[in-house]
Amino acid sequence: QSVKIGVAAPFTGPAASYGENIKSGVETKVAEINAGGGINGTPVEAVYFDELCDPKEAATVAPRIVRDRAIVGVVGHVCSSAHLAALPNYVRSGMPVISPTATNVTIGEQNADRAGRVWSFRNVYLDDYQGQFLARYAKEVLGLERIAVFYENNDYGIGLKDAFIKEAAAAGLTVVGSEGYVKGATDFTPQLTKLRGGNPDGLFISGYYNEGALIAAQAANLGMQIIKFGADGLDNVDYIALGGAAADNTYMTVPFLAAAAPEQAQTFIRTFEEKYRRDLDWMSANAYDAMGMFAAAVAAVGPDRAKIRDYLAAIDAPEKAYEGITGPTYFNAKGDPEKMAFVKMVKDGKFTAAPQQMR
Amino acid sequence: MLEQQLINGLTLGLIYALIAVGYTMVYGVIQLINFAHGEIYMLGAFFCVTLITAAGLPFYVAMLMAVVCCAMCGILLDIIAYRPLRRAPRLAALITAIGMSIFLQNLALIIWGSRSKPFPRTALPGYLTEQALTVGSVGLSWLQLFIFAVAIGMMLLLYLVIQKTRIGTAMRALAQNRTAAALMGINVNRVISFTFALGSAMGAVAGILVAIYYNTLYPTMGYTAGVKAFAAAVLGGIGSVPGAMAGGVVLGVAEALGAGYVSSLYRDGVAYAVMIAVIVLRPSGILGRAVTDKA
Amino acid sequence: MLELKEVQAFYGTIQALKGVTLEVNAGEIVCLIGANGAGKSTTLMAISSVVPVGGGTIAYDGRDITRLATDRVVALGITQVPEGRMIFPDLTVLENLRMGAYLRRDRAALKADEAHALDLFPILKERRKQLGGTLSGGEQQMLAIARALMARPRLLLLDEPSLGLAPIVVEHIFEVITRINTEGTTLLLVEQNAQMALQVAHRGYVLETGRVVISGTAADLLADPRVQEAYLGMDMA
Amino acid sequence: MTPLLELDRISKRFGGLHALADVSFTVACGEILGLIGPNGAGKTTLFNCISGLHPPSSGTILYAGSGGLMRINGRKPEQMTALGIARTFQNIRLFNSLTVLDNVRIARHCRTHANFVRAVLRTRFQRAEEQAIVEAAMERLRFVGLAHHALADAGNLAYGDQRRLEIARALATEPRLLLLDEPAAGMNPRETRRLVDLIQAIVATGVTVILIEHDMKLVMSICRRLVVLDHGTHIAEGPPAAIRENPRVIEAYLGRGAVHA
Amino acid sequence: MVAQAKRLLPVAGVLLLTYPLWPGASEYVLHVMTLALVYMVLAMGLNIVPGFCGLLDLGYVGFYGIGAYTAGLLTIHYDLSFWVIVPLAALNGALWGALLGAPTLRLTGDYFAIVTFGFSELVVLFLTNEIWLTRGPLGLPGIAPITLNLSWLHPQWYFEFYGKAPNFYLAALLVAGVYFVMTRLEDSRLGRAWYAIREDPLAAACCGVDILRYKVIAFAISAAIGAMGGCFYARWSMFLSPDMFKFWESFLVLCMVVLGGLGNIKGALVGAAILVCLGELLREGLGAVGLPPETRFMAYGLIMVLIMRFRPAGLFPAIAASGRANPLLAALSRRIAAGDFAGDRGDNRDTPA
Ligand SMILES: Nc1ncnc2c1ncn2[C@@H]1O[C@H](COP(=O)(O)OP(=O)(O)OP(=O)(O)O)[C@@H](O)[C@H]1O
Ligand SMILES: Nc1ncnc2c1ncn2[C@@H]1O[C@H](COP(=O)(O)OP(=O)(O)OP(=O)(O)O)[C@@H](O)[C@H]1O
Ligand SMILES: [Mg+2]
Ligand SMILES: [Mg+2]
Repeated sequence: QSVKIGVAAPFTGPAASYGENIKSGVETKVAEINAGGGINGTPVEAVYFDELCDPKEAATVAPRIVRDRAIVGVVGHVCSSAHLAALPNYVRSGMPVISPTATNVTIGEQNADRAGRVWSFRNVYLDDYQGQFLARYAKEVLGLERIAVFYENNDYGIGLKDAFIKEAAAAGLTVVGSEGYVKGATDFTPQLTKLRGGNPDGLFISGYYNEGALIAAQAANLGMQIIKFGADGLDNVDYIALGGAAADNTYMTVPFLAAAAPEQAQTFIRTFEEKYRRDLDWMSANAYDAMGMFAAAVAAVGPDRAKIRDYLAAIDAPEKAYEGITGPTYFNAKGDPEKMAFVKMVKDGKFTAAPQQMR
Repeated sequence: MLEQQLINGLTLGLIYALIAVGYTMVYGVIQLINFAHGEIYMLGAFFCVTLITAAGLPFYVAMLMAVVCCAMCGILLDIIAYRPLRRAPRLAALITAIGMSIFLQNLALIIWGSRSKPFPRTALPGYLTEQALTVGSVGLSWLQLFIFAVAIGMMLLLYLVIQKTRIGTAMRALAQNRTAAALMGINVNRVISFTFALGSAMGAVAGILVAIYYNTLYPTMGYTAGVKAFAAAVLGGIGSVPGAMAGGVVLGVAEALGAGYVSSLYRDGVAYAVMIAVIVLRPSGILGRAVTDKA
Repeated sequence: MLELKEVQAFYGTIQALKGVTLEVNAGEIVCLIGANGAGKSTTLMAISSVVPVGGGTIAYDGRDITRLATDRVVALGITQVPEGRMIFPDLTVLENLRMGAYLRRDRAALKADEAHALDLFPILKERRKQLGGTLSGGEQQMLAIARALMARPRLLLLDEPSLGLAPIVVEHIFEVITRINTEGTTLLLVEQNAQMALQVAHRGYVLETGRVVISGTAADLLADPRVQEAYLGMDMA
Repeated sequence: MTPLLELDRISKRFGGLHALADVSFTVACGEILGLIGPNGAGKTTLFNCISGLHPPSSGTILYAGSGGLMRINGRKPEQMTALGIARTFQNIRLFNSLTVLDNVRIARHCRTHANFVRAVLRTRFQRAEEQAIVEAAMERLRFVGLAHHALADAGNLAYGDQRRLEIARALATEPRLLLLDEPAAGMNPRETRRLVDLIQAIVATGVTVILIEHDMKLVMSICRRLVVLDHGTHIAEGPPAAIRENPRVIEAYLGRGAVHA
Repeated sequence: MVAQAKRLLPVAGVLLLTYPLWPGASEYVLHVMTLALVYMVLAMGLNIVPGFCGLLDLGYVGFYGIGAYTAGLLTIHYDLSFWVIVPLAALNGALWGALLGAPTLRLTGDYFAIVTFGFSELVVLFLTNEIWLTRGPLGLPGIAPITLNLSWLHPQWYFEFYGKAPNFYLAALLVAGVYFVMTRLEDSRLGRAWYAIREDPLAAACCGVDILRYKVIAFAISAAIGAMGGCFYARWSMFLSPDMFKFWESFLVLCMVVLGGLGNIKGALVGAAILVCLGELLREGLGAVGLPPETRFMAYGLIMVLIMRFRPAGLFPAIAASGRANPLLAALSRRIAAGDFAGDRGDNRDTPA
């Protein structure tokens, strides 16, 4: 017998690469636990469910996961909309979930059952936290004045952008233009051409690394040699691979910095990079930690969904925080995380810690 | 800014046109909307990159070989999937096309993984990565010029093939009455295979150009491009090669202008709205001929 | 020259030919008559390999062509003017004619043949730039015949050439038929207008529900009371 | 003689081609008018104009309605059908994958009324109407001799039967004017004879018929009056005997051989 | 084989209807079955346009989306009852269907297809971008489940369709209703007019059918049914996002219709059931034989190709099924078999009608 944890993510379709990230994080953690003799002697098994980041698929997968009594927790979903669609199932049938990536603010309002018990947690920052953080960082640390905003037209991009624009106004930044794009787009020149007209000195890319890299590259082609910054969505080696030289001078908030990471993280990073032959990304790191939290919960209260939920809900203060590789994490009453952000940048084709961090 | 947007739109439009031509040709000959065409386009890019990175071939050689491979894939696709359905209802072939498209896309996903890949810049001839000219704020890169030249050249070539050569006339004849064409001594299957090969080759070229231009390729790239190109083909008058070209350019420019002046979020919306408007006003597309239904 | 032995053909489960045996000798005009649905067109289509042969053999110049692809059959010199004309509607009259000569390589002679074909049917000359699909029924029929002649066939299969044509054109077409025959082309002719067909033909076959029921020289058939009653309409008011 | 249809200088152009040029003639109630002319003369085009498929480029079509002659150009085919103008097609156009009965039932469309709501609720009205439709359709099928094939697929009928089904379908619209476009094409003499009987029976019920046909024996035997078109123009009109002798008609259409036929 | 399957179908259907009552009934299976029912509604609705009228419609999901969002928004903002929303959503769908159809139904073949496709993309863009109304990509969470409030009759009669089984039965009811309407339309003056248009529009016009009008009616009814499906879906899933109404869904529903047999109502039901179950079976089955989840859609595509290869006309190809159950025709067929009309075969035409 083994302890089963469900992993719901897109493994096919346009968002499949995010699923791959999640899978590698989870796989590493599972291997690590099992190598250490499992949880109190029982091996852990991750069961993967493909949901294409599609709400309808997610809503179908959810009861499928719930049906398997051996599954005591779910790491997922990746996309907020899929998460929201699956949520009613988890809440109704009492299944604890930790999403390593779903950042939409609304989730915190939909995740409690009628008794007020929260079933869905996440160890990723919310959109508004990062958005606000970035606005202040741009003004105070980077010293920017005129910002062009380019956002992906999905929950993540919009949430982030809205928070940023709001805070930017408060911090005294000028937003010279705000343009959107859809997932999977490859041509951003029209929007960039338009943004260029506002003479920005900074470009806020509110989206993910795939498109972000192309945006950086196409901006460079249009002669926009400006500072780019974004949130954790940009944090992936592919950003540099796809963006090439244009990726330089990009700042991004990340949940953890290898340099600032605790000792246990260093081993993890090494194992990960050896196994997958690429730099660690935050999605994998968060997934690794989410899996870790479940492991800790099962170790403490046994493989019981309700008890695991109670265990997770009880991690509600800094002193009770779970010490993962992404730093200490604890949840507020809505199941949302309280974590701090680090800033990382691309310099000479490599990720390094930004010279100046901000509290 | 308008000039820049027009150039951007034109580049995009010519690429759409190149893909659309493949749709239009196959449609013209066997009245099939070959939805798997977008996947051939994707395969073109992946073959090319794989040949460069894995086999270490120089760019032009890799490109040529990728195009040839795709042409063969097109022929295979026809033989395996569509030929058995020649006499079947049209929609059966359409569903088969969709099925093949899903199959190929997911096959690519398994072979190459889902991550976006960059195009190996270092393999490109140096000039392709440079800016050709900059007038004021308007820039035009060598790459864009290369795309213009290749796309327009290929389409001219294709037009000549269809209008002037024997096999081109055979394609047209076949399109109108397959039995009659056979009775003229035309080897129907061979001409259809030729059509697929030619269309797929154009698609592959487009895929490679896109991969260079945007410096990215991923297994699902065929879907959006395929859908847009299909729209372009219909917009131009489906079955008409010059029409596909016109449709592609109109769609590309509409998209760029839409993103630039209307709303970047409605960029596709503007393209589709223009398309609907054109078709409603000209029910047989820009260059399509009206169907005369003789009583 | 052409020999069919017990040829059978099916459309799905329907058997359209139940064993047709007939032969065409070089230089002849052979006429095939029969009621609607007797299988006349199917016989021609089986010869041209458009309809697959389900049994029996077809030999041409002693060579078995039963399973040859349509374009190979055409290459051997067997051309068909199919029922319903099958004009290419979006090609011009001239282009249609040129399609007829698809397999020919002798460019020089083509021009002459083209002129010759247009001389046979002057109306086509007037319409040569018009699209095939916009021609009237009769014009299309003439175009179909002209197109087939462009292939310089040795054996021409004609399926109801007089269908829907004005009397003057019918007359003309039968003249043309005799003319091409005397110029050396062998013809297998399917006709509803049995009266006229038998007048130009050397021999004839009567087909009924997929079988040959009567055969003989044209004169014999014209005199046969069964033929007269059913196909010649002697007692027409 | 009361006119049913009056054509006044009808012209039809396709691009540069004058398919019809100033064609005028009158059709009387209850007659069989033969429309002949060389291929491409514009006969079918004229039918298309009258039945509303291709509105004429100029000229007037007058049709006897309830209040005397009225101008009907530019009306749509279904309106023409409702007025009582029905037609058959030169190249048979049946609803091939439907049954013979359904082909005729569809033609009852313009004489019936049941709508969406009634169809869903199957009201008494709707059921009665359905019954009536089947009866009317069967009556037409018996009339043309196809009743025993009522439930066969139309596409599977023998050629001659398909032609007669087209006529039955046209009759089911309760026409006052029936346009027959080469009904005997591709028929053998025996079938043609049955067709002649059929057409005469139709006229006997009071339907006016315009007949396009290249079978001169047929035309000459059943039409009292012929109109001859050539190159879109009206070149002759009159009784068969006169037309047969008309040199212009002989030259353009009949040919020398036919004079003695 | 198919004939046997046909006879077994109703039995299987009834058995499946009792599924929620079985001991050990799984929520997951119920969810999938309910989803299949939703798609059955959609497939029957779409079937009208390509199946009955012969027009390729690639934008059906647009109406589905319109219905779903109409329901979602009306529930969230006005808290209307499901039973009020259904007709409203259907009306809204029909309205859009007619608005889109009227100018575009003149178009022939694939031009029409591409316009419908463009329309559905515009709908998705609208849903995505008009954040003030639809919350755009953030989705519309927290839609209340369906309730049946009869407390004005009896204070205890308040019922909430929460959980799987009640929704399953509601969906089944919806399917039954649509099926009933479709079969009645199929064998009616309206249905025959549609068939005529499918077979030969020109000949249909000459038979007195106002082609444009009947096309618009077909399109509107089809849209209304799509919207109804969307309406149920919204209240059942309790969450909407524009991603749910992508082009792919149109394809999927079209595949169901073609797979079942174009123009065949039962076929649409079977097609929907097969494609929905296929996806799930592959999810389970491929995992069981040790294939990674990535192969699922590859197999899905391949199976679609194979089905079309061996049954190109769909599983139930009967097209002219119009009213085989109709007693009028049954009587007629008996009379023909009895040789009642044999006498009319001949040339006796002395008694004209
Ligand atoms: N495509 C087809 N599918 C099914 N049955 C067919 C098809 N074509 C012909 N048939 C059937 O095959 C038989 C022979 O048809 P064929 O066309 O050869 O007759 P025909 O002698 O040429 O008649 P006609 O004088 O009408 O041209 C008929 O019963 C016909 O119904
Ligand atoms: N839709 C159209 N577009 C262009 N030209 C047309 C069209 N319909 C008919 N024509 C032309 O109009 C002329 C008259 O055609 P029509 O079909 O009326 O001839 P017809 O008298 O019926 O001849 P037939 O006896 O051969 O059927 C022809 O030259 C034809 O090419
Ligand atoms: Mg025939
Ligand atoms: Mg005509």
